[in-house]
Amino acid sequence: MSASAGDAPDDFERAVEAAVFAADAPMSPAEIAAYVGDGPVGDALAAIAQRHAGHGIELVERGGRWHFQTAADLAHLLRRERDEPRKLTRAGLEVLAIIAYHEPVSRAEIESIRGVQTARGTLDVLMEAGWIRPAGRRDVPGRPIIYRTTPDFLTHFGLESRKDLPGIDDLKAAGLLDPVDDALEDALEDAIGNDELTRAELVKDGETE
Amino acid sequence: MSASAGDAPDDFERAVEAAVFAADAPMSPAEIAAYVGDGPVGDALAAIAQRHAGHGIELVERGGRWHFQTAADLAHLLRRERDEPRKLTRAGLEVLAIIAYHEPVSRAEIESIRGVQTARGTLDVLMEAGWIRPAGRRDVPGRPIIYRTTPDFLTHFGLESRKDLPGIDDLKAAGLLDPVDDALEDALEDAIGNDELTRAELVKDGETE
Amino acid sequence: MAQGDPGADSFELPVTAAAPVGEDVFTVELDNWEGPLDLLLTLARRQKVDLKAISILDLVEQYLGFIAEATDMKLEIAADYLVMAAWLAYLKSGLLLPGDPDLDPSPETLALRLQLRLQRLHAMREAAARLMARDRTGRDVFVRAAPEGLRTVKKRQWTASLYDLLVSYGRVQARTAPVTHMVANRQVMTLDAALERVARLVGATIDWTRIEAFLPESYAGSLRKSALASSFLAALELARQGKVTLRQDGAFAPLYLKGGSA
Repeated sequence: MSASAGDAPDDFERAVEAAVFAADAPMSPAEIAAYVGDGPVGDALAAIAQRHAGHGIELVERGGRWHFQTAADLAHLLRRERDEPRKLTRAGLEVLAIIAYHEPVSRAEIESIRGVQTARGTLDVLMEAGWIRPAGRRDVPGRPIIYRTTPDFLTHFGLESRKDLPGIDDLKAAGLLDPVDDALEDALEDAIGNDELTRAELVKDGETE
Repeated sequence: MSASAGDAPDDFERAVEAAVFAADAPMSPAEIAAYVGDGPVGDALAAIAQRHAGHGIELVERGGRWHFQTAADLAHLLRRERDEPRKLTRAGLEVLAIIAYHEPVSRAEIESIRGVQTARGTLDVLMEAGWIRPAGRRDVPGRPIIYRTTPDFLTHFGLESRKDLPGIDDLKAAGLLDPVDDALEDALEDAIGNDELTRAELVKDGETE
Repeated sequence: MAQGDPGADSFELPVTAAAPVGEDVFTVELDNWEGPLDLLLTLARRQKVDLKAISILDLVEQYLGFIAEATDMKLEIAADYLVMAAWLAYLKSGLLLPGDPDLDPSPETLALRLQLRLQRLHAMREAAARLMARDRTGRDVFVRAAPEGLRTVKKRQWTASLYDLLVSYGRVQARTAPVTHMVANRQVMTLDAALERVARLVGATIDWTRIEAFLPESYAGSLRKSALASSFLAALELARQGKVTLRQDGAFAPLYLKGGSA
């Protein structure tokens, strides 16, 4: 870590800053090193990020790749009506969320959550946006293709990694990312010997309305 | 001018920085103000330029418009050269050999030794490879450029000096002349009474690239 | 929109069948729902309780009512909505009638399963909404619109070996050096010698004799070929002079000589 911020900038740090700044896509430390040569790229990135922190431009990491962007709190000044980011249909939104929170996930698994067939176009739109990609096949009968999110997905939504997906820890803790069958088994075990209660709960006549 | 650089950045300055950064073309102070609202745009620009001075990114003014760019002295980083090995063509090898054995030598002399015309590109390739260089002009009518090999030529081919090049007799002893010799005689025998064919065969050699 | 439930409906949904306002206004738009589960979830959320505390029975009632009304309107209803309706009707009867302990899975299990599925779909829908509310690139945060860009330039690196170079020079030399044909020093039988020999021997022969018989016995290999060629020319010359007669029965057939003119 650079000892003294604000002093004479070191040449390697300058080079890293210039390379990331000039690039037209986020860059991994390895990609940066291909331009600036070997050196402590990670330290330089940390020092640069620290120097820019709190200013109008920020150096951020998204899925292991770094890029500069404007500070989020300035959105109101910069928002431009004309270039609205891609608007997704409700189906598109759900499928994207299901893939992001469950990845890797097959089409059948997506459909089991949504309870409806996924139109061919829905996955296409997400792939065209560069947010999901096919990631091999599941080793089960039929060998269905499975899908994952891409680094561009993390970049677009400002996530450092999938761990930053909003609420993912809570959803995991609540078992809401587990398959229904698993959850059903757990629930039935909990309810064993208390059949009446379960029944009562389920039949309860919406009086909370 | 902002009094204290490096302190808590002021919001107006942050906004100016973000606006200039995100713009797709250099912006005048008036255009910047259209985004960030009225305020001391000039002062903010000066403060931002000063803060970035000496780092990898620079805020520069060009004809009254401002934009960020990569520090000029780091421009070389934006291009990464990757070596792509290419084998010299047969014509290239022949011309190089003639220059090496006969230097300094003009293009007309090369052609008279090779017996075929030498494409312009062949000499260019050899110069690009750094193996030959123009070495003045021959003091004859037309004053043709004459060529020599370079020290890089010696290095690449592992020669101490041109004297290390084997002589014609050595080549013959090593069998480097004979196989070709036989092949040529066979060709001549086949083509006896058909001078045109022989001629065509000879010219085709090498320059067909 | 949402006249039947002013202000209370926090969902972005149009009027639903559950809130009929009058025959003219009442619309059922099944296209608004992405399948039965979606519709069920919407109905469940109208109960405004935690999905864990939802009354499945109530939900089933609503769904069946919705489908019944849509059917009354003679709307086309997708098959999967009807399949779900049938399944829910079965579930409803199972829940209301005294439990049949042999039924597997039990209606309670089926209901629980439906509840869990609704929870999951709901969770994903919430997650999507939170995802979309993040600081998104191009809407809330911006990258450089016109970066210089980084380029990889391929630099040609020419290679050649010394061997290639020397072979090439040899090739050039061989091709362009004046072609001097060096005839190796080898033994031949001259025409004069052949003339003398054939003339001498043919005088002594009366019968047709093959030309090979006139060659010196000791000659072999290329010398023999040379002798044959010379002797042939000598025979032609002697025939011209009338001293020898030649006979050949066909092309490439043996050549016979006999002394004297024909």
